[in-house]
Amino acid sequence: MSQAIIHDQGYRRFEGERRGVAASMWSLVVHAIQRALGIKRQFRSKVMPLIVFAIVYLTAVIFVGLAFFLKSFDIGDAGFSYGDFASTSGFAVLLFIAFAAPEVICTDRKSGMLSLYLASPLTRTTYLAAKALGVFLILLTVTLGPQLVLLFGYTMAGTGPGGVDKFIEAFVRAVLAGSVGALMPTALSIGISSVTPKRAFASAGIAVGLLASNGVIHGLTSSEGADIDARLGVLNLFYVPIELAVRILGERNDVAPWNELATGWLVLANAVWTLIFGAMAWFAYQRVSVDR
Amino acid sequence: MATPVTTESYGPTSKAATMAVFGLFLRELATRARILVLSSLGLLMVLLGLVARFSDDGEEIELTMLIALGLGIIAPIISLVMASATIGERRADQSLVYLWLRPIPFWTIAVGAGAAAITVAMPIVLVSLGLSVLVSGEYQLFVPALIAGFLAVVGYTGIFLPLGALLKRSFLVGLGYILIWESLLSQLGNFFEQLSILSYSASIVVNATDVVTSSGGRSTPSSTVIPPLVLLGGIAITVRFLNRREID
Amino acid sequence: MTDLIPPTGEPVTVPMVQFEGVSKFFGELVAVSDVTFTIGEGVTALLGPNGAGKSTVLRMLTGQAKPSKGSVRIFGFDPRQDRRVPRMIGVAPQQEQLFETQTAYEFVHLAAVLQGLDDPEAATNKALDLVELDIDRTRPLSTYSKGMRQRVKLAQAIVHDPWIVVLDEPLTGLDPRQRLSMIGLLQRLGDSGRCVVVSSHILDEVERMGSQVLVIAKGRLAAEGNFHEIRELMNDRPHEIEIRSDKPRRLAVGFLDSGLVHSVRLHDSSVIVETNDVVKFARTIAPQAIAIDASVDAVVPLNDDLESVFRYLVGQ
Amino acid sequence: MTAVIEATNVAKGWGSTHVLTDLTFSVGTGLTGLLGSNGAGKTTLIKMVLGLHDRDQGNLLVLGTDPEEAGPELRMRIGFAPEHHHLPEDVNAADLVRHIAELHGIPKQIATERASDMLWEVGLGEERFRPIGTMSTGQRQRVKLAQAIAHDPSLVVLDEPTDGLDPVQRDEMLGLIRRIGSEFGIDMLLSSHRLVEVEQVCDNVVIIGDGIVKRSGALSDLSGADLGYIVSVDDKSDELAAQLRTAGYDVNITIDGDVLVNGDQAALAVRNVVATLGVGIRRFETRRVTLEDVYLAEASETGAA
Repeated sequence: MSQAIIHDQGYRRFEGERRGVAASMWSLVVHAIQRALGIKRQFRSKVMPLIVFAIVYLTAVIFVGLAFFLKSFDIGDAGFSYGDFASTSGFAVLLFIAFAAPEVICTDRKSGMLSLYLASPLTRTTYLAAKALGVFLILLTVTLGPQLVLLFGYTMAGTGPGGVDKFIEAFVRAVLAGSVGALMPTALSIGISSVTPKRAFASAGIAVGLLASNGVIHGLTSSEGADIDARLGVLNLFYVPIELAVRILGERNDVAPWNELATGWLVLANAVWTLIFGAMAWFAYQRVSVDR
Repeated sequence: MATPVTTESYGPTSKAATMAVFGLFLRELATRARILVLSSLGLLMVLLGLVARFSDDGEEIELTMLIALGLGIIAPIISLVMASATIGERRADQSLVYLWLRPIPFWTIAVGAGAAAITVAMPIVLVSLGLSVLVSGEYQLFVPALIAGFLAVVGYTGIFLPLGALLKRSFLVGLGYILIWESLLSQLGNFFEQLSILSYSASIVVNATDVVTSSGGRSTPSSTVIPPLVLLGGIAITVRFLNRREID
Repeated sequence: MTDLIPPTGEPVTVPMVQFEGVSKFFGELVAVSDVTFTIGEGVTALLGPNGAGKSTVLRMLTGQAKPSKGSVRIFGFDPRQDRRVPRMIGVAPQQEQLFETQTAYEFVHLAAVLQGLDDPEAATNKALDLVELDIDRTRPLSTYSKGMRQRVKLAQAIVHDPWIVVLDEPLTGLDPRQRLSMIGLLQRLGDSGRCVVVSSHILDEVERMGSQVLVIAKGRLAAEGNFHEIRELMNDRPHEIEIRSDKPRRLAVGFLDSGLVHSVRLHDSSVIVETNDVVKFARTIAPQAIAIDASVDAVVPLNDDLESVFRYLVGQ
Repeated sequence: MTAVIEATNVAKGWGSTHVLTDLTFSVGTGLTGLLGSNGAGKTTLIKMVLGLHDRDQGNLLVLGTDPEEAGPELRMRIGFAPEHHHLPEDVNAADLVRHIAELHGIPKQIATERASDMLWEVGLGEERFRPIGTMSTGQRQRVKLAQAIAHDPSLVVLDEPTDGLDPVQRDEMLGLIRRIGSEFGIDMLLSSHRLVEVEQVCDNVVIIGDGIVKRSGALSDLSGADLGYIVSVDDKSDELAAQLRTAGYDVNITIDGDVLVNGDQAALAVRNVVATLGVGIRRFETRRVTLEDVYLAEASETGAA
């Protein structure tokens, strides 16, 4: 029989070493991703990400399945190429763009979390940077993830790139294209979300903004008989990142204005839009008051 | 000792009450940010007029854009933003009590709010539709576009005013209504089409041209009468809400 | 009771506020259960723990909420049906939101207009002066602090000089000085024949108002009336009084002999007695002390304050 | 002993309005109450302590560091509970507290343990997995307190921690704060409008007004001075006052009708006069300077609201 002990249940000090600001930022990144994907939240919050995942990953899996069945098929001819996928999954990705940033940005202002965050080791800038990284990673799950599924699937089906060096090249292209597909939309959605604490307004603003600029620019540049400069395409907020991703994948959309627009303009457009919306968010957050 | 209370003491005249409510909401709605954002939406409409101008089928293109974008998206979204931000917003932030607890009939609140929403939404919608037509050069569409825009704002306000009062997520529901009900279900056939504001406003412009389209199909008289009736119905529902519901 | 003059006919005497068997259910949840009371002129404090149903009672009083059972009458009118009732009452609700784009002046002025006042400008200025709000006419309410909002809420509630003023937690967010002036203002309103109903958690301040109280606990009415009188009624709960003296032991013996005291606790320089007849006992302290040449350095009732009464009534 | 917060000639304003003009004070260990009228600049001061506002001039040291220069590192060791009750509705208390602890540099597993510990400490052990949206004001205040202490800070700043609580909840909260301050050895800065409350739990106070420090120091030094006796009788208080006055005592009558006596052997005189008059003593005690007296004296000197 051992000696009887009554343990002290009092306050315990934390004697360990505190992690640095970088770790604080990373835990905010993880938190943002969990929040947007509905992890640790009720089922209601999981519906939206599940639908989007279902659309993009199921499509990718079906493409791969077809490749297995029709051993001889040429993915390019069949319209199943990496670039084709990037273009057609654009609308599912748009759902995510319109939903993710408002979910992780606007709610903090409405729910009072922002005042707790700013009283933590984060600053306005590091807070925003962590949130942006979170949104970027969330978008990567739908811009890069399915591409990798395609790449590995096609390779296993025997229709993928032949040889290790080709595979590595395709892999690098997929990563680059996925990142490009997520980068400018991250800036845009965070920029728009930073001006309102209302999630619905931000989501509507992003969706309407993307769709409307796509509609108008597409309408302007593709209407027959109209003689409009292809460079107007850089104003198509929705398609500018997608088209650049498609080109990184080694393909190109063969419709106006893209068939006439040089890749340099696309790179520039992506960079400039990213900077503009990034600056918009940064300035908005330097000024936002945290009474709540 | 207190002096007696008389039961004659009552509130302001209905006109004064309506005007005061109208003035309040007008100022709340007409913020620079809101007008700028919504006007930029209208600017798209004007830019699309350019497309029509440079096309061979100018009239058909402008007509389609008037219906699909102008009457189908811009007018309802602007009406939604305005109408749901009146009573609905005040209910959501619990400040509605400062109107509800006044000795005024409830209809003055509903009418004042509806009038303010229409007053702010109307110029943005009419200017963008009108400018679009002028830019496109299809001048014969000018007057019908204005009338259609007017009726669209009136009708949509009639829907979104009570929607805002009744529902918490009125903005999202309203957006869903515009994008799903009005745009998709109304293409399911004649019966469903009658249930969309768009079919009435679109008919005004369609009936003014010889173009054959899938939109429209309502007669001009019914198109003129139904949207105002919808507004009246919407106000009635709002009054009923104010009468029956509990106010925070 | 106040006289009410109908447009034609003789004045009738009606209670200002009357609750008759009022219950309120939210689904299965009983928020307020079978409550009956009347409130007349003067300040009445509505007390109770959080979640006990205070706000629900106030919202039924103003007509914002509908009783599930029973009737609420304001000067005999049903506040859910009769649009004249808002003319008779002024309400400052608990929520902080106002019409945020307006200035304080515009907000109160709108209230004055909607009340149908003949001179809304004068009424607005008067109300803003009464609540001691030095207004900046260009500053929107969205920039106002909690304490300023409280005063704006009060101003819009009294701008039409109503007979009944209902205030839900008007003291929170005020600093000590503002609280004192708010209490003074409420007392003056009560003294002028208005019926002022205040819910508050700040019991020491309510006690200062020396008001009538209405205690709600667990959805039911636990007590009503002057709180000193309520205290007197609580016979099953003896008064505890601490008497500090240089001879506590001998004093204690004397008190026990008097028969008014049924227990004493001795400390180094004080004695704590329990008595049910506090009035009689209070008169024996000084003579007892003189009889044995003991000093009386302090006489402190230990459970007579509103807070003790409140704790006892709400059973916590 | 090093000061927890040390301010020297701190000034801060926006544009032409000077909220704080010249603030000099030093806060030692223990619980410190921060008092001041609305708009006196309490919030501004708290934000400067947290390193969220830059000051216009002066020196400020918090836990020995300048918040302006090392804000993030300093905030690692500070806990903060804001005044507002807004918290994310659909997050459960344990997740929120753990998240905030992680942000303050606590490794994930330890943060999870500590979040659970702290929620038990504040009395929310059984509710720790409930969404905050379903919690009452009292429970939210406790969640706010738990998230402020979960990362074992050296200094905790609480802004109106008892706002919206009923008397029973308030006492429990004050008990918690007192316990955390003394037992846990965490220094605290507590802003409050309830002077009684500050008197109950704090060791030191800082009173600010008109942009400067009006009074600061140990609570025991500021209040407690003897003002004589206060007597409340059930009848004839006028006669009591008159007789005491005749006997040569300094007598005043308060607004509540109580008699304030000062002078040599006053207690004895009161005992005798009360016995002669045959009235009952409701209350009789020494009247000491309260924090409210100190506060109101400072406020009325300037007449500022």
